[in-house]
Amino acid sequence: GTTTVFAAASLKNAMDEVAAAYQGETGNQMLPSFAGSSKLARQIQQGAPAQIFVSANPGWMDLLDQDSLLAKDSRTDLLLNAIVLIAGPGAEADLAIKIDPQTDLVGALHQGHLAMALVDAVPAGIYGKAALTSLGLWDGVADRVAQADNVRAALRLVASGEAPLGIVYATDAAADASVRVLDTFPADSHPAIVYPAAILKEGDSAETRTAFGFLTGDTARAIFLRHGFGVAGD
Amino acid sequence: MNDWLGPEEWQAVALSLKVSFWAIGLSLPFGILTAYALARWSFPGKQVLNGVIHLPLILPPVVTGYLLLLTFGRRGPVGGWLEQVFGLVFAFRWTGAALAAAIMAFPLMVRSIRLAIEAVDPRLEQAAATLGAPQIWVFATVTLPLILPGVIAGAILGFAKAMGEFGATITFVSNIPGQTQTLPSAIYTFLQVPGGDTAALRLVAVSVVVAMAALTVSEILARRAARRVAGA
Amino acid sequence: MNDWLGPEEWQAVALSLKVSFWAIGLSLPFGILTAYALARWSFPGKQVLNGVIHLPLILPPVVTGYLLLLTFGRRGPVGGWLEQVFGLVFAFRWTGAALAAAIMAFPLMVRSIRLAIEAVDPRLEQAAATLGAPQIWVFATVTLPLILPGVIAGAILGFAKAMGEFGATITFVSNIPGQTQTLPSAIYTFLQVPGGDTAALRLVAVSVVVAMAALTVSEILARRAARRVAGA
Amino acid sequence: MSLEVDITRPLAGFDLRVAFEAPGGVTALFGRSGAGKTTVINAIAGLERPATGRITLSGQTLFDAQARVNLPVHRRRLGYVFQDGRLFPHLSVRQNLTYGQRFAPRGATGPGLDEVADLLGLAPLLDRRPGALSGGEKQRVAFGRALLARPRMLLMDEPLAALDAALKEEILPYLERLRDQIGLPILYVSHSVAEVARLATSVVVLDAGRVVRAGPAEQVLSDPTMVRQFGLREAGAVLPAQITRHHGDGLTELAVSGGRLFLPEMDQPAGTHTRVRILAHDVIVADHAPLGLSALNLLPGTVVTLRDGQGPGVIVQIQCGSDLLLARITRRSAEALRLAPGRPVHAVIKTVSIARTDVGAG
Amino acid sequence: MSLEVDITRPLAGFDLRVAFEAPGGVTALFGRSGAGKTTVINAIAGLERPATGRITLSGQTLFDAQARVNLPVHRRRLGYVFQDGRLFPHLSVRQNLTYGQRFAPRGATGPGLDEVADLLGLAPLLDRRPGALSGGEKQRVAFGRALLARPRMLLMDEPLAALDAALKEEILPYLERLRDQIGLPILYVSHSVAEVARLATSVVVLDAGRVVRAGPAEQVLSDPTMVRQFGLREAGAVLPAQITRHHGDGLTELAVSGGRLFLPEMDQPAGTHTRVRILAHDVIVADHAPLGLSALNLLPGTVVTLRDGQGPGVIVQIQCGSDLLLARITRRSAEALRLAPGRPVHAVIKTVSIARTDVGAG
Ligand SMILES: Nc1ncnc2c1ncn2[C@@H]1O[C@H](COP(=O)(O)OP(=O)(O)OP(=O)(O)O)[C@@H](O)[C@H]1O
Ligand SMILES: Nc1ncnc2c1ncn2[C@@H]1O[C@H](COP(=O)(O)OP(=O)(O)OP(=O)(O)O)[C@@H](O)[C@H]1O
Ligand SMILES: [Mg+2]
Ligand SMILES: [Mg+2]
Repeated sequence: GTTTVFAAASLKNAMDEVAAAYQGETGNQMLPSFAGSSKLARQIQQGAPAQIFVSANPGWMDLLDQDSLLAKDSRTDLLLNAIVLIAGPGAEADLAIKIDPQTDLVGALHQGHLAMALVDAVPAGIYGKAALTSLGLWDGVADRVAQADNVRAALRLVASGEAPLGIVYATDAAADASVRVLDTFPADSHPAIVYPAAILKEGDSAETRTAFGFLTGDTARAIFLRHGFGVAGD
Repeated sequence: MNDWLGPEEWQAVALSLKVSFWAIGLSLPFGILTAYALARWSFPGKQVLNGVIHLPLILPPVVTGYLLLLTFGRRGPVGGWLEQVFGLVFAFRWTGAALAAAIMAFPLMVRSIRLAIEAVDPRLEQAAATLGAPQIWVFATVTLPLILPGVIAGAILGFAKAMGEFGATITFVSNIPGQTQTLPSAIYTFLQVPGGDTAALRLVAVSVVVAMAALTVSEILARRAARRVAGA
Repeated sequence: MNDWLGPEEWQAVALSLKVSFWAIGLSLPFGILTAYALARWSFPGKQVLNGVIHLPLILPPVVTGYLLLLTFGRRGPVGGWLEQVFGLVFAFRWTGAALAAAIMAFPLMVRSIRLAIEAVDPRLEQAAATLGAPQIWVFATVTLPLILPGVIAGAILGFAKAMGEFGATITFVSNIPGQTQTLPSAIYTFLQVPGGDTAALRLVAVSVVVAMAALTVSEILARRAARRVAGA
Repeated sequence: MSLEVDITRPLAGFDLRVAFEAPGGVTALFGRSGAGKTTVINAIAGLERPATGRITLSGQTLFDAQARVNLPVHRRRLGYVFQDGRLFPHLSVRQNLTYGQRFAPRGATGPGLDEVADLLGLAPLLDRRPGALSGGEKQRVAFGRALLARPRMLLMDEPLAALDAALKEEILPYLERLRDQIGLPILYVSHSVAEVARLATSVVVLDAGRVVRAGPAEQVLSDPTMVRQFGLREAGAVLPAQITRHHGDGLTELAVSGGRLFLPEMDQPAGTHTRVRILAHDVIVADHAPLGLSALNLLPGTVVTLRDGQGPGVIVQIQCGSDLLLARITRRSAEALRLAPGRPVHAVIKTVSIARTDVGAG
Repeated sequence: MSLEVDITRPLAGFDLRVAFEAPGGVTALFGRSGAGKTTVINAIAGLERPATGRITLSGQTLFDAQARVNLPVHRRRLGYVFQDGRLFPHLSVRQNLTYGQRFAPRGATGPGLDEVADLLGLAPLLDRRPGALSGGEKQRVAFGRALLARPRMLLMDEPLAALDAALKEEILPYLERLRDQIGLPILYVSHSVAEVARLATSVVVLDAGRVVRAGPAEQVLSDPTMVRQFGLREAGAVLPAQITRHHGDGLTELAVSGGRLFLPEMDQPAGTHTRVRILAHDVIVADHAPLGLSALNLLPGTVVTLRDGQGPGVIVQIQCGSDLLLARITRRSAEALRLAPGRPVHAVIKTVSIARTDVGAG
């Protein structure tokens, strides 16, 4: 059989590996469909033929929960992530910044822009804004923030040098050699960055349970870790 | 070559071709009809029809995708009815991708064809009528051959659009490899992850090659059709 | 009305209008020139030019946006040069949004205009030449008036596309409220968050109204231009 | 077969208001440029909609503003040869010619493609496209196309204007045959009085959107008050005649009411009734029967009226038998010959002055 | 001002190969439908590119295949009246007419808009669009438009075919004036021998893409071997003449080499040199000077040749003074009069037979 997993786009590399491992182990297929969490959630609301949903933020999962579309008790926080401040070729080469309420972000930008994902819409952006706000830095940089439609685009802005600094997931930053991480935002400066996973009520079956178990199991956990994610419960 | 693209990527290429082909093939007659109606008839609600056709161009594709999802989804009013009555399912099938592509390409197709129709000298159609030809025959034997370059242009423009369509498609039918993952969705997915850029570039190259081939063929066809009209 | 949309949303509406207006206004002459070249001249690399123009239609908008970023960004070869020589900056400015919109709309514009040019009877242009008019004057006084419906159609199609353009724009110039946050970016933003649907719908309504108005005006203009040609 | 037209069509700067009847045969619609000929013919074909009025063909209503009848163009089955050709540019000459064939009712007879192509000299052009034809060639294709659709009536808008004299000479007899043998009624727009005189059985004269004269061709063409419409040079009389003999030297002898005429050889057998048009300026008036002249035709008669024209000319109406002949001569000659109503004279007409174009089948 | 053309242009199924010279004045390009007239005129205008050859106008090379010269159309300044009108549909009649004005060189003179509009009867139509014109009206606008561009030469492709006789009569003298007073050379394509005879100073006869005869109008038109080209009915001679007197009764007396002629009143003053075309079928041959005839013109002469035509006709060439007159009579008459070379005869010609169309300025 085949298990369709709706997963946030940023999980592609890791999920592809997990799916391959799953097939190797069970002979069954795990078919991931990657898109923005908001799209996937709405599709699930419209009866998408998916069995498992991995969201990039809890909000959409909450919504499905309210609509009673999740299989009972299946929801779990699958992954953790962190956001980091990165610098690219557009910033001074020896720039070093520690994130605290005194940080002179605006000065470090040199009239340039701070690349983030959409601060009101995309999880990475929401987390970033929350962190900056709690550190009291948001108002200073608000009008220097360039919001990309996803975190990869924000990363690309920094990597290409168009924006000197950016705020992205640690996982993305780690995989791109042309940017360097200046600092990680303190975990308490923003809500926990979790990727909840759940079985969908309509897709609940023994096989789905198996697949879900694999997803939350040790093999998958190792893969996720290798891709830089934190794993809940660690 | 087989090493160059993975099987999933080949699947995406094949699916995109299939989707675009059916999207344009099936919507072309409607496109011609609509263009003809807009160019030659006057009827109440003509402006509204014209507006509705252009909507997919105006709205962000995501919005079109959502509207499709709400309407043609399994739980949507039209989608549910179609499934019950005809067993025709769009949601999360390649057929849905074709529907999305067709709707996104429709305004481009209609505009091209309509312009061509408006350029046909109605006096030639009159001449055909005086020879006893009923309107439908006049259309098939005079109007249609004369607008052929426009129809070809419209179809290819539509095909190109369908090949590149992404926003509405991924919103409507998701991004399930082998089922609804078209070339642009695959490109999108690669762009979302670290290290996916080269894979994305490969797919971009494929779509450029396919579209350029279609374009070249269309130019040749259109030129041939135009030369026929010019005589010699 | 002012209560209905927030100030930021009004800003987005105004910005989208501004961006689309300049995008189409400035690219229209190039569109006409390109269409004319493709329709009437033959030169080496014509097929390549034709292909390049169609690329934005074929490629996922994100890719186009990214290519724009690499080319016209401050560190891009063209962008850097333009900044140094003309002080013209696209990156993170509304000018960049206009550039993106213009490039995305260009193939639609060119196709419309080209079809119209191909429908002009070259014998009329010949007649003008025998009266002593140089080619450029013939173009301005004979060809251009005759293709006006096509130009209007192309411009409005382009305008509609520019109003709805999102993918390339946000990739190229991001979303900076008041500077580069266009209507579609705003709509997209609302759609990303649970419960943002009604706000998105309001903006969709605005963009539909604007585009329909443009469409209606264009229909009237095109019909008037066509009637002039038909005589009476 | 009779066409009745009674319509109005007001345009800015031009107001059309015509009523006439085309009783079968060839009806010529004659009038100056801008008189409204094309407008009338378009209304009959159904291409323009009159404001008010009726058009009927053999009892069938084609258009009736009051009864809201407006038969669609393609159901009228009127073959239209347009003033501006209107060939289908994407079809070959052959395909243009045969376009209407499939819509011809099964019973309809008429010439076939080969016959028409031969007649019109189109055989070598059949595989060309209209873009590669000369002006005259296009017009011939348009004519053949209308004919092959087997229409109930032909509408021809200056069909021969673009053709050279020799081609006209070849096509005119064919139109006569259509009229006489096939009985195809034709509404024929022309500027050429010669063509009209040769072909038309009826003539409708239009002027500025009004019918100024309508009636049988002989009457209208011989009407001295119409001289201005047709032009002085084209004034003349049309005489009914009957072929009596074919002579060995290539002359045909005809009987007219006032005597006999020698004409260049005609095809029709002795006994055939025909019409002869004698232009006023081709008639010489003599006060006696002259001898030693190359002119073969002498008709004795009596002067009926003298009408002064503009300039130095006088139109003399001469009663020859039961027919009226028109002669245009100088006032000086009229005075020298002391012409006055009642004076007996001889009309001298050269045989070769009566061109083949001026002799029409009955 | 002289135009020299020597070009080839092979097309599928039609091979054009012409060389001729248009020495100024009006050169008529005469030929049957499909002979290649439009092709030649297009090549001169620069709208079609000959395969090989040269075209020069008053020494300026317009086209030279070998030297790779091909002057762009708009720099040739040749006014072209197209066979198919080609009015600008989006411009008013006025705008169509004045389209070329701004490109006329400063020094160029010629008639103004008002004059042209009056002449062509376009004044009431100036604000219409071409779509609202009749066929003849369109053609008149096309003529006016070419004229107002002040060209160095006019190319006219059957410009009068769509016009009625009365309009032709109004426009022809105007063309004569262009030729004589303004000295504008004209290349004139026409099927009408009458028009050609009236206007042309030179004639080039085309047949199937070849020049079969070219030369001064009098010679070509009076050439009995060309009868077949022009059609029997149009055979005739063109005589140089000089106006000697205007009589009170509306007649004008002219001197020709063989005697005097009376013609309907002419505008030109006594002394003017002009040309008179006398159609062969309008000439009666008498073996004595007849009396009591309404025909005023008697020219004594001697028979030069007799040529059998087709049918019952004979073409008699008569030496009248230094000119050759053609007469077309029946063989029967020729025998009755015992006509033979050397026999003295009288040519009888009606004054009114010589239509105004057949009298041309110098
Ligand atoms: N749309 C229009 N509006 C105003 N006047 C018009 C319109 N169409 C035609 N006319 C006028 O109507 C008159 C009759 O036109 P029509 O074409 O019937 O003439 P015609 O007799 O066929 O002339 P021709 O012999 O020159 O072809 C003309 O004076 C023309 O200017
Ligand atoms: N593109 C072409 N290919 C082949 N033959 C052509 C082409 N264009 C024209 N012809 C032929 O060339 C010949 C001359 O055409 P042209 O138009 O010069 O004739 P014309 O003398 O102007 O005739 P008309 O008096 O009928 O207008 C015609 O026989 C025509 O069929
Ligand atoms: Mg007409
Ligand atoms: Mg021609």
